[in-house]
Amino acid sequence: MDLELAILFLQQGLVSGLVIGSVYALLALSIVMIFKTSEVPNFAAGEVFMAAAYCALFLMVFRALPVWLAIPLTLATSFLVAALFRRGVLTQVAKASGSPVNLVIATLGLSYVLKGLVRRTGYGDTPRSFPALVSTDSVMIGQASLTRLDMAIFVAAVVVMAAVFWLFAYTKVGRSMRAVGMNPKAARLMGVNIERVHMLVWGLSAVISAIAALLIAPKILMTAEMGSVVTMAFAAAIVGGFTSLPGAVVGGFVIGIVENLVGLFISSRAIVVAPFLVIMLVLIFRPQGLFGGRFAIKKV
Amino acid sequence: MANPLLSVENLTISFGGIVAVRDFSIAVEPGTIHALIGPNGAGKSTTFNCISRLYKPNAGRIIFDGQEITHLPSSAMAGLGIARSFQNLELFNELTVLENMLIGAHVHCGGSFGDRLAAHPPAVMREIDAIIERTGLAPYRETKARNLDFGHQKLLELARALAIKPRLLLLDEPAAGLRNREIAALDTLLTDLARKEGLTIIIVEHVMALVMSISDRVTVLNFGTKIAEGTPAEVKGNTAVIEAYLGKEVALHG
Amino acid sequence: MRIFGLLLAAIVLIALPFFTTGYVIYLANILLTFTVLCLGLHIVIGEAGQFSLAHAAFYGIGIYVTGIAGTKYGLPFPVTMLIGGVAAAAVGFVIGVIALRMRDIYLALATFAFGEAMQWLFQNWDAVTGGPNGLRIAPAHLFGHEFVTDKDAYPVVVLFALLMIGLTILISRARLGRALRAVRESEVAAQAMGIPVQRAKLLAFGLSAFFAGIAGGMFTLFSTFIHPESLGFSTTMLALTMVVVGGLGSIGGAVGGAIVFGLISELLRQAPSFQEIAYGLILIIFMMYAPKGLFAFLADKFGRARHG
Amino acid sequence: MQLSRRLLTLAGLCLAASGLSPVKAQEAGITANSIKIGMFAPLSGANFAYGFDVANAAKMYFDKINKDGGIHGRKIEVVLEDDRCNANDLVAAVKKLVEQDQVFLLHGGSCSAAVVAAKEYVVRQKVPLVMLNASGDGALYPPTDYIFGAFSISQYAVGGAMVDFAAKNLGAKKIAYVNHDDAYGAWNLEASKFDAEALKVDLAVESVSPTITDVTAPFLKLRAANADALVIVTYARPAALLIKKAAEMGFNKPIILSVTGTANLAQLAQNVGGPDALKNFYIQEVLSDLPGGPKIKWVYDMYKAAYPELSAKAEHPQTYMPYGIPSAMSIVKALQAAGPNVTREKFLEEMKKLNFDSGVMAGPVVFSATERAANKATVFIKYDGTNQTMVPGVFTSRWKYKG
Repeated sequence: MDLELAILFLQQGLVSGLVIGSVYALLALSIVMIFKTSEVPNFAAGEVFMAAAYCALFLMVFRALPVWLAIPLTLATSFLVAALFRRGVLTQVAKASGSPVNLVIATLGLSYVLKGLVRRTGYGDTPRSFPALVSTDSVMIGQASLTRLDMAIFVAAVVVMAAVFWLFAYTKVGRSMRAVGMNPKAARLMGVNIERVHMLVWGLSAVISAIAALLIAPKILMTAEMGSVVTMAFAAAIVGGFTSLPGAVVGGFVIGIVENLVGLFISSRAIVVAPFLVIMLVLIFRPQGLFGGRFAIKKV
Repeated sequence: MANPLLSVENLTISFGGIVAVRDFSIAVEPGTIHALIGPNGAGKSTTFNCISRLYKPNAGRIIFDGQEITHLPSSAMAGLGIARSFQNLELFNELTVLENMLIGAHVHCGGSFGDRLAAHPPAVMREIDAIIERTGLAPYRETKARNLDFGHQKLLELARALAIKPRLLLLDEPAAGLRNREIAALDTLLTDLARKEGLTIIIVEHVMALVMSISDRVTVLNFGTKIAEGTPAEVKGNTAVIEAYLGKEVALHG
Repeated sequence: MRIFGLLLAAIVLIALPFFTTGYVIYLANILLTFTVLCLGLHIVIGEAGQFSLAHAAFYGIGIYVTGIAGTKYGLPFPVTMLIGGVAAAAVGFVIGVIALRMRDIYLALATFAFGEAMQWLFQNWDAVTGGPNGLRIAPAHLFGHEFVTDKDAYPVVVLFALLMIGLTILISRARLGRALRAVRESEVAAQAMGIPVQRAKLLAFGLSAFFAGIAGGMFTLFSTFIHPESLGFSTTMLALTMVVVGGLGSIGGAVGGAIVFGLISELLRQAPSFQEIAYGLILIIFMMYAPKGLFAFLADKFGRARHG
Repeated sequence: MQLSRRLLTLAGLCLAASGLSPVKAQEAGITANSIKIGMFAPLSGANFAYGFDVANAAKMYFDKINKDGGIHGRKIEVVLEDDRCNANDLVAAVKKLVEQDQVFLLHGGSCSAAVVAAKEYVVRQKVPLVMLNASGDGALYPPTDYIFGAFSISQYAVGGAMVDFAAKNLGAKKIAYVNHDDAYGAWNLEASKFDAEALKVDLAVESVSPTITDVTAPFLKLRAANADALVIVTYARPAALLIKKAAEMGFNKPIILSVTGTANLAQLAQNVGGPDALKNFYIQEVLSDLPGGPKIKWVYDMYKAAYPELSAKAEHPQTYMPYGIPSAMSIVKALQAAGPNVTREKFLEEMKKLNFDSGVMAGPVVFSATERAANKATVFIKYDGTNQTMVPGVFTSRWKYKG
């Protein structure tokens, strides 16, 4: 591996890492949003991501709806399904026992149901490509080559992240979401309708996953198993501290870049294990992750 | 002052710059009840948690029965015979009253290998049942802690601490939220424990009636420093104490 | 009431090999192995309240170490299984020292990452684990007798399953069990009662890994081909689901959950196109209407004395 | 009816009522007028596409045989189990078929790594196992008396033939080779290295995980090895990603895709972003004709006739459907040759003598005293996104099993 090649690999690794990392960041955001407000790690995030992609594919390819109609419809359906799942199922589970283990198992149940439904349509078996809305001819940045689709993915992802931050920081809805996350009892006293906020958060999180799916589907091809990319998003969320939105974004880029660099400089077989090693390293040195809040001493 | 069971010397505790307790010292005689009082935020609970080794002090020493315990972990306290109760109830909610008590007697169940394995080691059971009887929890022996009413939960806190068979009992606002009838019962119980059985008690409390009735000595804290100490009567008349509680003007015209 | 239940179970266990086919015995072996695996999870999550998601990794260590000890070094069965259990417990302790500095969700995520990294190691350490091709191990043997068929292995599997259930009951009733439950309920209060909380959590972690290692050893009794594919997160989640659906916090729940839920997923094999949806719905419905698990649900409904 | 009967047996276990095990027939699975065959394939989950229609193809062939009078007057009765394409479930299915359903022979396995798990049990029980379309090389070497497989293709042959074709037809001196880090990958790589050495060609290898999402890293390393040809021996999704990346990065050397990656050619052209990614592109095929071509049209017609409602669905027949025929043919031929009072031993003897051309696969089904892999011949087709042209000649691997 001479120096000149190493520099090429480095540039390409960074560029590709940022592109795939931006999608991991979006997914990580959707996971952290739910965890911040309801202490539930959403193990169905991958399947929501997959089901949204198939919903869009179904509308666009098999119902031949125009793009400007299919995408909003997909986002709306994702929002509805997630909000209904929160309202119909998780509220009852929380009321029934409220222990986090039960809530996690309920989200696991959702992931199996979604995977089963998509597979029953029969479209989940052979890999399918999603019509790319942006051309895929390549562009050079330094020595790294990139397609216009990649750049579109990166830009769109950053825009969505900015929108989420804006919503959380400056809007009334965002403030009520953060309040519910910090102290549900107090938020209720301030007149915040807890249930409505949870539905909103789950719906919004599904919309973000759907957007991530629409961005990445043309690039990574669709199968019923594409939800497995969520493991990378979980890694990103953990690295970022699992309770911080900016952390999730940084975590996403870190995992995307590490995945590429490990593939380039160590071995392709190690790509799969890289995120788990990153998680263990981060948690050993910073148990609360890069951006996570410090451990509050338990007030006795 | 004969040799004290517990002496705290120049204790200073600060949380990131804010000094909660500054250069605080007390000495507690064996078999006496020593009350720590003062307005909210005076540093009572902080001192209490530091004595029970939950917090690490920035400076100062804590000596129990001649042995320095400043740097021991809080899990070592029960072994030395120091027991504590919690201000806002840290019961084992999903477990029954009996099991809460058995865990209280944890340090006494380690005798022989047989004791370690037994679900109900006989010797320990006798002592626990005595305490259960004494604190009036007998009817609730098999009830889960979370199903008890507030009064009985407070009693269980105390009973569980007594199961350690302590030489020093640290009580953090045991009377808070209790009705008068329950406070009276607590009064007789604590005085019997101290007077008849020689148990040393340090109590942090706001219910002045109880403090004045059972305490041998009272220490008053305000803004983290000791402003008065003495018998209940002495402390009652002390202007600095009144001022700390009721503010300046009243003291002038009073 | 519970005595009747135990008696019935004993009759079934003894009668099974004489009246049913090898397939049913194979199923029984798998269910009993999963019972021991679930007991391990019961100790670390049910008793000590530490949310560990690395269980399949310790199960894998148990299988590989037992298999290799038997095949390469020719050691007799129960010895190989104990070595497997101890090896898994040792790794459990090491990981516990690091992971137990973290709490709740971070502990779950750190153990999840460790479990996935271990599965990658099983998949790629070709020299030792045979990598993706899987590893063929010699049948377990004891005093010259080789355990080849399922019916050979069955009595030993039952023996060790009962031993491990007994051990779990022993631990749960003993001082250690109470200490673990105290840590689960309130660490600060447990500390005040003289319980060294970190050491108790570490012990729970090591014990749970030991149980998983023993379950791995039991697996090598009736199966001589090990494939890393079944030693990842899906197996951990299956065991966790069994413990939660059975009833988190009760031994009867862990054992019952393993048997009942293990049968459900075998029955679902008969309805291929629906099984994923059915499995998902079962989880959701249980979590909504039987949060304390199947056995608590049955006990409340029929007023029988509670299990465990 | 069949489903509820099975449920009853297993429910029996739940209620702890111990159902009596059926009395031993004089030869398991054989009655005066029926031969019971126990079939297993992935009927659900991620690998549904690799086995579902392959099992249907085998079943429809047996139905045709039954209509033509069966075998020596006996009808073939099939019991089908879902093996979920994983080791534990496959072994459970096999044990149920052998001990609960008392089948005469086992006919199943589309997932190689899982079917290898059943080898020990099958050999011990002395039950014949004829695989469906799994290459299952792990269970074929060393050869046993009871297991026959690789009716689609042996993975060793897949890898070796690709290198053979790239070196001989495309004159490649340096080959970039991408495979998976799973059992398939290990077997095809072993033979490829063997052939590469024989042909004095060097191999740059990248092993990737089947769930890889970003192929930039492995592709760049292969390009850096400036190979004359890119040989892709992966499943369909990673293969399409690699071809697309090659087009994006202006890779203009020939690309050869193995049979494991050609899930659905029309879909492939779409997945790689259009025909210009396939300017210099070959696919490896094991069927005797182009998919849907004249020689194997009868298979697709039989499928439409046997499964009208299935063939109406978009995804059916699945790509690997015809691979179910040669194994079914072999079973029927061996049963016929074994005569009216057939036993497992006679059936196995006849299987070892088989040497016939199924008309469906590129090469004949050839077994012998030491050979258990049916098909080792592959053909190559130049594919530009719309039409396919067969490259003359049959390609295989020099790799031989050394005992």
